[in-house]
Amino acid sequence: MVTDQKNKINKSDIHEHNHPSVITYFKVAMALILLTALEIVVFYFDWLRYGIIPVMAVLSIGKFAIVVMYYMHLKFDSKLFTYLFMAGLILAMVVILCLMALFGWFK
Amino acid sequence: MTTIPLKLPFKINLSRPVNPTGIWDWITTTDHKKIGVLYGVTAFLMFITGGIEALLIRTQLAGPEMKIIAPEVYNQLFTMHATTMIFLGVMPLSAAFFNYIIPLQIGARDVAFPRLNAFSYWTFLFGALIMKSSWFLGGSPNAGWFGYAPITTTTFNAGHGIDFWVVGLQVLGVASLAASFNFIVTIINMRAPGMSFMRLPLFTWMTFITAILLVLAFPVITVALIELMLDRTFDFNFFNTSAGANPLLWQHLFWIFGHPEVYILILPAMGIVSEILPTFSKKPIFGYAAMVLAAAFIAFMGWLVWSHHMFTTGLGPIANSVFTITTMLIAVPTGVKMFNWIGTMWGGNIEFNTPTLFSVGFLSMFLIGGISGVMHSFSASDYQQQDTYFIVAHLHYVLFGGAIFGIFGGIYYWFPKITGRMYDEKMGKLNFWLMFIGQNLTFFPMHFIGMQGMPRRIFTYDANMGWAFWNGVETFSAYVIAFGVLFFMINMLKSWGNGPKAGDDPWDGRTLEWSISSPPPVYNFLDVPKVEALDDFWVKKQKGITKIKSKTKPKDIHLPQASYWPMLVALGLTIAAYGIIYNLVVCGLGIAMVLITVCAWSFEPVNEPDAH
Amino acid sequence: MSDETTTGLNSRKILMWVFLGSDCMFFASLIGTYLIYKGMGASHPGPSDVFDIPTTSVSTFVLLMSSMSMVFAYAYLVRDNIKAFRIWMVSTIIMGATFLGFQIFEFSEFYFHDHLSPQTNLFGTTFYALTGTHGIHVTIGVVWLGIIFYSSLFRNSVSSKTNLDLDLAALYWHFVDIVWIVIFAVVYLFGTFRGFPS
Amino acid sequence: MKKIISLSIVFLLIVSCGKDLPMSTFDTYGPIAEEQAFIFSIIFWAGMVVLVAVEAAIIYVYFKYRRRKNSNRKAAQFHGNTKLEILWTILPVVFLAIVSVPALSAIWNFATMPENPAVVVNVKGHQYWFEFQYPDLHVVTANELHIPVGKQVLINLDSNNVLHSFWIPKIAGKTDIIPNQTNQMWIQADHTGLYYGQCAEFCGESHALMRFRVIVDTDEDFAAWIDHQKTEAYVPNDPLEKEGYTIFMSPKAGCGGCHMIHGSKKAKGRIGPNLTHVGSRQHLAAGIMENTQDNLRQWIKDPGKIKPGNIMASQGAVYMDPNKALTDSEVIALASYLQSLK
Repeated sequence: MVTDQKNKINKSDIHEHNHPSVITYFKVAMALILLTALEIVVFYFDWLRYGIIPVMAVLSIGKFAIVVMYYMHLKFDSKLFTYLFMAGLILAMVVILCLMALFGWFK
Repeated sequence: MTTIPLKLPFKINLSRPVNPTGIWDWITTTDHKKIGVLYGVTAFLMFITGGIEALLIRTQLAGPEMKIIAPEVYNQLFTMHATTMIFLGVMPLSAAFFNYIIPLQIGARDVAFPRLNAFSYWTFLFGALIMKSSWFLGGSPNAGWFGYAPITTTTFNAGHGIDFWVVGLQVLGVASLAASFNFIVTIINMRAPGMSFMRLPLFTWMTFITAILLVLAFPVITVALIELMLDRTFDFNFFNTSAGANPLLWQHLFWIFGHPEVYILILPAMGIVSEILPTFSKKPIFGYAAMVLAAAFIAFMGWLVWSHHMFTTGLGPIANSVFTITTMLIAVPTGVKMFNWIGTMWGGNIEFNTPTLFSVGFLSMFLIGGISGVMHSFSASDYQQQDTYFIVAHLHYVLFGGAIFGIFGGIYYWFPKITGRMYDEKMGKLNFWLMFIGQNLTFFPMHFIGMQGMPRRIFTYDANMGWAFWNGVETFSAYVIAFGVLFFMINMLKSWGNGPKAGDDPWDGRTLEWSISSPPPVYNFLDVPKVEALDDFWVKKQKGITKIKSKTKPKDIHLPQASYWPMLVALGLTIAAYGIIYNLVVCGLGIAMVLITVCAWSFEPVNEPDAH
Repeated sequence: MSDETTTGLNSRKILMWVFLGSDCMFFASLIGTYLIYKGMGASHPGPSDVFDIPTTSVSTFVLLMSSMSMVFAYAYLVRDNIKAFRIWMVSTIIMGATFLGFQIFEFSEFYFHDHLSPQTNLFGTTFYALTGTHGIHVTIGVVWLGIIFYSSLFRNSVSSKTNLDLDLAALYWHFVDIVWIVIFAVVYLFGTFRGFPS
Repeated sequence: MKKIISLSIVFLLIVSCGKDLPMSTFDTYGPIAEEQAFIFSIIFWAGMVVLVAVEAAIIYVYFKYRRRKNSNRKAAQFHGNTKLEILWTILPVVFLAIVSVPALSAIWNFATMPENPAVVVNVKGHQYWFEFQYPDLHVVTANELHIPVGKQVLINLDSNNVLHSFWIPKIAGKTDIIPNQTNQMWIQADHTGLYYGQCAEFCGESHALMRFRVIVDTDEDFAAWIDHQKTEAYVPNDPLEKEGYTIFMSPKAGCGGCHMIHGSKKAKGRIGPNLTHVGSRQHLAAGIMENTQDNLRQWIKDPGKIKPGNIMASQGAVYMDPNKALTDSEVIALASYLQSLK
């Protein structure tokens, strides 16, 4: 079913020796759970007021980053993948921030 | 004919086309050259329909208070003219060059995903047909190619015209995205050994930058179109002003896409000119690295200027100042490119033929468009120019005098490679001069009447406004352009069949496509070339290294095989698109067809292991 | 066609990353729309009228865990441990489907109980469009993983040699997960945080 | 400043041959349009210098280095010149930095609204006409904007339908009219007279026919005009006008459902233009024709023919229902009544 062509994979594609072990994946998952729990706890700290924005941003970006680095292997793979993805990601953030500025979010 | 039974959850047995002939060859082909020709011919036909729409517009405006075309039809005409020229004309004409030329320039036997390439073509064709079928199905879209909300909502536009526009553009977006994904990967991953990024021909570079711009810009317009589609079909509130929506949302999303789109239109033409000028000047391009950096900088800045299309929408002085400055900055890398082209010709031995005429025409016309662009980058004076014929003049200098001149130059330049025959030089020159004179007499007076207060998108004007004389001149000259294009068509048709044999390297070319026979064999390169320098072919010719006898036999080269699936997936998309307009059940069937055919596609090997 | 590529990287994997970069812009436009319209139009029902953070926290947790399960499946496939691979695949698919179940529950709750439909107000419009698009992404992911699992079960055609097929699906799956991380923070948590001065 | 502007007009005079150009952006009559034309003239002349120089370079190079027959000249082989390239990168930056100073200051000048405007006007964009409300003076009119000469006028722009754009080329550049977002601009006219305006943002089928006039009055004329606008509508005595009045107010024709005639009890609509003093206006149907008996009759007879897609033609009872259609004599009566509303 899956074809011959697809079977011919370049050696460089199999990085299992580079890839982290199952234990590492599990640790990452624990970190993700911890960060999510922190998010939910912080969510009930009403006294943070606007301070919640940086706190939440740090926590979410942390989760985002470790998923991308470990689960999506960007930390171990070719830098090219990082560049291609980051081009879209950074531009996406710039566009959202520009739009928020234009619609008076930071006044 | 070998049959490959596909055991799938849903039991499909379709034999794979093996060495199909005639029309089935064209329908199932995955050869980038054939797809390139299909793209080019289809896009050119669309360009003609867009031209006819333009002539009708100009005819109505020939004099004051004319009543040749009804206002509603006029609005549909200018909407379709712009939509056609941008999405069905210039973009796919550029894509035709990407398809045909890029693998040849980087020394590849095909693109990275041949079937995706075929899919891109069929989606483009069907998208174009969806768009154009609106003329026969109750009227075309009538809100301008920019489709500013809320005039596109059902409250103000109940007919189906806008629906055709919404789904048509989405289908065309899928086509463009598929092609761009393909070319990004192809240019990254299919380069011949030694073809490093800084040895890529400039046309390949411009394609690469264009494709990156496109994959980042099209999602934005797709979201905007989906939002509008949800509004129109399911009564969402994105642009429903009575629910408190702000119509500027559309304008922002549209121009976040729309400004990079402008560079998507012009960068390929810049790339073509950057191939033609060194070839015929017999000189290397002046400042190769600067040319690449300038283009990259233009592409990057293209994301930070979009609100200059919206200076009059009340963004406030801070936003207007910021976007004025960023817009002005784009003039700098554009200037660098202009000077480098002049530097390329300097001291050269320039052949005076049709491709160079179009290229030099490109430089001089694009310069005018660029300067008028700087004029309205100043938001303070743009308050007077926004939505007047001054802008119409500017954009036609950039897109007609720029992009179209570049593309026509490219067609003449690569015609001998693609067909193996030489075009008629005299008729080519006649074509150029008619288009050049027509272009200037049509679009230059628009600067005057724009500053004299004539707004865009008006189907009539009063005699006492003083705009009548130049409008008459413009209409006359628009027909001169049409005659120029007519001579182009005659030239192409005549030369394709009966032109003198061109030979493999008629221009004493610099890049790899000239090192193979004309037209290129199906496998492109018998031996994948080893690249050692920028303009490798030229350098090797200078060193006296000519063709080496190859030991590879053509039959040993594995080529991507024909497939039905790309066309069938595109067909499914088309059915879904019509379903959105007329009947959601049909839409569901179309989506189901897409899912099934995509699965079948992914289970079909690129090459059958046992087939050659 | 030669298997050798210029960069030595697999073309399909490059394609996947370019697609994910492009999809970032897709979600950016939707999130941008949501943020622009936040607080505009009729304010009720609004985020704090409809969201139930504990429920959504659970579904967020499920999606995060499905990502972990996904990497496990991949790790075992690479080591040719097909049995473990299948177990983790099933678990990933079930967790993905559970997330979708939560979303359907949530939508019907909002729709029938809180009377929030896409037609109600700008919040309804932007919320359903954003989370619905994400839900469609998850659905496609579940179907994709399902097809790979089917191939492994009935066609025995999945092995460490074909790990790239799974790798691509996994990349997509994790991407859908990280998009949810952003949506959860921006839409749910910021939407109902009571500390913002009103 | 005027001199610089007029210099740039020289080039336009060549092409316009002294023709009357009622919407020319060079022929300015107010400080805003003047500053906009001044900014344009700066970039225009700067652009001309670049244009001529570079075009000359392109043509020179193309002809000078063309391939000649029977010549063995070889092309010079060089790849670039770093010094030159840096030079032609930095020169434009400096050039643009200089010209941007007046341009940026002008942006702030236009955006700073007058603190004590002489008049405030709320402009409402409709498909396809302009409504002018003077909130402080309690006057509502349509398509003909009266302002006092030499005074700052604050304009609030709003729409309850699609986008429009408010533009008086000789007095000020345009600002868009956007639903759910009230934009502001200010204008000032330094000479009395009649000026042309037009909607500049595509707004539908008859976008081209959405025009208006600005009448700049002396202070006395403006005050008199305001006083007159405040009065109630004329009540007709002439039999023909009276007949028109009866038709206008009749439920069968239903004109009053959309149109306001101040002082009458039956005409209280706010959808169409306020007709209280329609007879005193110089033009009809958003500035597309003179206000004459004949034009008015044509307009009342078939507004959809004169201005396709307008709401009166598509929703007015007398145009939708053939049984209610106006006879020629009714049209004549209506026209004479409306003309009497001076």
